[in-house]
Amino acid sequence: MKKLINTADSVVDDALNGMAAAHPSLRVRDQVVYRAEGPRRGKVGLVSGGGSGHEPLHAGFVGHGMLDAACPGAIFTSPVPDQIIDATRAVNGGAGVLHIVKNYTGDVLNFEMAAELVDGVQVASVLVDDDVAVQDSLYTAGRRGTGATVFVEKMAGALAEAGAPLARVAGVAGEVDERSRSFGIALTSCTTPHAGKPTFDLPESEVELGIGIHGEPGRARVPMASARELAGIAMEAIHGELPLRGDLLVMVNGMGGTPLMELYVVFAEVAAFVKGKGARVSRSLVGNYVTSLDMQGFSVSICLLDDTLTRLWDAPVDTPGLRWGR
Amino acid sequence: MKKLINTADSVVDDALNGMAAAHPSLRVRDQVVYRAEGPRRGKVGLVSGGGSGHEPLHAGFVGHGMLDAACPGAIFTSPVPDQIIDATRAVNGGAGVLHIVKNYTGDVLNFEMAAELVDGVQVASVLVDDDVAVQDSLYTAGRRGTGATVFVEKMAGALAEAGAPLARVAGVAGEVDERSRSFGIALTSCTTPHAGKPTFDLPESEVELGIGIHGEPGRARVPMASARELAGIAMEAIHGELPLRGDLLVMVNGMGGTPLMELYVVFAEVAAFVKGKGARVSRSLVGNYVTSLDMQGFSVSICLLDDTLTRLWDAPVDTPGLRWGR
Amino acid sequence: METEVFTAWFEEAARLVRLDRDRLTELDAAIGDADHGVNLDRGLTEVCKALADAPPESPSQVLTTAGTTLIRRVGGASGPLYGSVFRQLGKALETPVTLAGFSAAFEEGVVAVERLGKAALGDKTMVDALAPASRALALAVRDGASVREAFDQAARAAEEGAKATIPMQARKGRASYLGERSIGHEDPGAASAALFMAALAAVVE
Amino acid sequence: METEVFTAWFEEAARLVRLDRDRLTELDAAIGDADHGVNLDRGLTEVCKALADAPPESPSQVLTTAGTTLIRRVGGASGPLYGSVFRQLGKALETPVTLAGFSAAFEEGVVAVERLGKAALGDKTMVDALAPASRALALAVRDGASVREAFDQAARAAEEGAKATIPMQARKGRASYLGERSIGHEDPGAASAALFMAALAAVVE
Ligand SMILES: Nc1ncnc2c1ncn2[C@@H]1O[C@H](COP(=O)(O)OP(=O)(O)O)[C@@H](O)[C@H]1O
Ligand SMILES: Nc1ncnc2c1ncn2[C@@H]1O[C@H](COP(=O)(O)OP(=O)(O)O)[C@@H](O)[C@H]1O
Ligand SMILES: [Mg+2]
Ligand SMILES: [Mg+2]
Ligand SMILES: [Mg+2]
Ligand SMILES: [Mg+2]
Repeated sequence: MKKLINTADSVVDDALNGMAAAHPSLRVRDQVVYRAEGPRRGKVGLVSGGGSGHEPLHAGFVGHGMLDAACPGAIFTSPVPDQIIDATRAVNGGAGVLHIVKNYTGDVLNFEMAAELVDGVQVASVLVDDDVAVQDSLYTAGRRGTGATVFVEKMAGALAEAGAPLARVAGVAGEVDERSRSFGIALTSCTTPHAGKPTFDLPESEVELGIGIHGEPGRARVPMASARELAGIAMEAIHGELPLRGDLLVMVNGMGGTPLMELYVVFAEVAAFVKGKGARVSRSLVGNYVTSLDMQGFSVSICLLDDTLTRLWDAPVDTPGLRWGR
Repeated sequence: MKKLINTADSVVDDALNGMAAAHPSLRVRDQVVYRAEGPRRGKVGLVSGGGSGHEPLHAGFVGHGMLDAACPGAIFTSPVPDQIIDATRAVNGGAGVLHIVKNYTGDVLNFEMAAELVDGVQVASVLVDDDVAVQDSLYTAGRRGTGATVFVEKMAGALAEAGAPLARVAGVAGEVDERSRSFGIALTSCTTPHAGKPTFDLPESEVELGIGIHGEPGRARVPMASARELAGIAMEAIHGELPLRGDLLVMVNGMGGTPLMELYVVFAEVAAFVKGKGARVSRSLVGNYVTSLDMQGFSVSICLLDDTLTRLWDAPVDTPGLRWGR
Repeated sequence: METEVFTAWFEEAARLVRLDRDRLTELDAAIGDADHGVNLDRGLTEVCKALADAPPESPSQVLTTAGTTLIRRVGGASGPLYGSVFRQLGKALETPVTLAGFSAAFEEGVVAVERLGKAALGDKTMVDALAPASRALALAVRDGASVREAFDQAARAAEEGAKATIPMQARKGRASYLGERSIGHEDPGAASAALFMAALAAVVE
Repeated sequence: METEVFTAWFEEAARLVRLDRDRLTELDAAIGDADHGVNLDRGLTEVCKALADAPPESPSQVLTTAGTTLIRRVGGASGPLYGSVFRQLGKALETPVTLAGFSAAFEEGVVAVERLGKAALGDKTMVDALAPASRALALAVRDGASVREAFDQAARAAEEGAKATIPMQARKGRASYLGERSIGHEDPGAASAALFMAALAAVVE
């Protein structure tokens, strides 16, 4: 394994220092990333967080029109309650705080503990669970939170920025999650700095279907295929749970080690599939947004837009990872 | 080799279709990427281009405040004169066209031929040659054009958008190039779709110093080292040719297969080096901007800013690869 | 059982986890995200530091300090889960500590995890090692076994419980995403739970 | 020499380059960017298509069509460079084509590349294969050799010239970035130039 790091133990802090140095709009304190300008009186605060290794998620989405604070944990390990408590207190502008939590046991437990322990702040929380690779049943921890987290953070952020009350922001955040689904395919495993070798072995001839964003192996393995076939597999899986119709927000997300050129090749196939179903690509994102360290592969995330959600998506955003309108 | 492609022969066209599908602000015609709205009367047109495989460069920088057209060649192969001629004619708003050419024999020859053959359009051209890994001597083809291309395209684009005449735009473009230097380090080789295997072999224990953006091997090989040491090597190489002073624009660029987290780790070291030299990081970019397919590694590019260049950098830009201010 | 025994328990657990850190991480790589060994190693190092910095006065304090530190430093699923085992155990433990008292308090700790994680025996989690250990302790108490025998039996039960997770299909936590592909691998949390019980058996000898 | 011979030349060159495509690309991988074989293969396929679509009337037309097609379809350094060799050769070639006339025109083509690429003998480029070939042709003409002998000697000279680039340090093109590390590898463009000359020798037999 070759990585641009100093030590496996310092990588998260070193990267946070780099973010602080690169983005004057951010402040890093006690492993929490904040907007430099601090909370705005009367605005609902948005706090998210999760294991590191998914950059730009979450810290790269802190800024105007999106998050107020992000709590990065160790690599692939959810943050601890202390971070979440600090963040929740710090971003509270008096209108309460929304916790945006990806549906993983660790994230859920730590955010729940924090929500119980923080007092004097009104806290609501939304669970993101968009990954159709996992059946949502009694026999699993439920669908994982992956790409749709970007949609939820962006749209809830826009609504909070517009001054909506906590209940409304939480409600729309939940709605965005319900209207979104994702599916991911890996060409290679990621390698965590501590483990130093690939989390799973994947031969040159095969790909892993329905992978998570922590190097969890997927549900199945199939022979390597063309971009068209792989995009088709992902889209059928999504279409099966979320029949495509009307205006769509479509994200083709890179897992971290896949070049942009290949993501555009995939996007062309995804767009063709959408057209074939009589739906329409109304908004799109192509690039690395919810990554899994150096994994090669992609995920597709789709949200069924309506006028409100489209307006919220188009609203100005100014973060290191997502920026337009200002 | 596993890549998200359909065929090695179709990858460039497939990716262009994806770009067109993802970005309504772009039009793709005869392997040239244009702004959808077409040329603006009286505005100097900016045309760049080069081999594909460096995405988002160049096509990702077509849009308001930056390029008017980009000519993507085959992978790592400069475009042909026909593309450049079409682009030059199409973007001419009557004020002439600037060719932004990276200094490689192929790019230079094809742009030169195009400039000779296109008639009725006033053409100026700027050569980008910022890579300090190559000595600029009689015994080489001269310094390569790499990361500084982004700086030149952005600042010249802002000036053209502001209505400056061709001579002025070309002059400032040249100035930006003169005030910029870059250095790149690879942890792995890239793999071209046609070759199907790494362009060069690099053992787990070594890194390649002073690599180009086409998988050209570098000038030397050294044992793998910490992010601090590798950033130091790159910065010393740059500082040796461009003594760091005053306000700097600093880009830590990923080669395509390196996760953002690692780029931030490198940025922290680069920022510390800059501080140590008594200079200041005034503006920065961290991410994949001038890539080399799936290569793992980074390059640092630095430009000595002055008030004019800072204003041009801050001016609104709206392209798939770079966006702010609108 | 004196306060020192409980401090020694976590020092020994930290030592065993450090030794087995890579094995735990590899177990987690197979059906999770390859961080369990790293997480626990980090957490137990912090626990030992906390216990050294402010030596607790009572067994109960050792356990609540350990539990709180794990919650504050580990993160992930195992941080809150192990944290609540030890916090609950500490809360319920009365001084002087008798074997019967420990057994009853330990059962409360296990129940706390089951509640927090909504996990039951057979879900392929740490519960599959902790619950059998608790049961073994209770039986040992009933049979009037010595402290040493009791903890030996608890350690053996935890170890067997961990191994018994191999054929199970995970229904909780990250491994559940794998569905049937989770079968055939030992659960990392169950494996680390067995280390905790082994550490306890070691320090009472 | 008739028009058909020149059309056959490019068909044979296309065949040889296709056969050696991977070798050329590997030579380019060692000191360049691993695309030379792919570039020329693409270009010569287009040349053959162009020659088939609109069969030229004269040798000169075959060569200018080939040169123009290479410029329009190849890109990179080799597209314009090979393109100008053949375009210049075509411009200078008079019908009926005699060996002496071809030799003189070919020399003009080589000079065109040297000028465009600012490359001289010893810079480790295609010039190191093309110039010796041109010289061999001139000598053959002087010595009254047959067309067949002349092109055999030109092919041999090009092949030797290509091999002679191995110990050279590149001063032009991408390979020059490598400095001393360019020593020890055959220049891909010189290697492909040798294929062009071999193809010519083959079709006049
Ligand atoms: N719902 C749950 N109830 C009980 N134990 C659980 C639950 N979910 C996970 N675990 C335990 O946690 C272990 C994983 O811990 P760890 O890898 O540190 O956290 P994460 O899964 O967040 O990476 C599993 O092996 C399992 O024993
Ligand atoms: N300045 C030059 N003069 C003559 N020939 C050159 C020059 N630069 C490059 N070449 C030739 O071009 C070959 C490389 O061609 P190719 O790989 O197709 O283009 P690129 O280098 O743009 O990838 C080199 O091997 C060399 O023979
Ligand atoms: Mg984890
Ligand atoms: Mg090339
Ligand atoms: Mg884990
Ligand atoms: Mg080449």
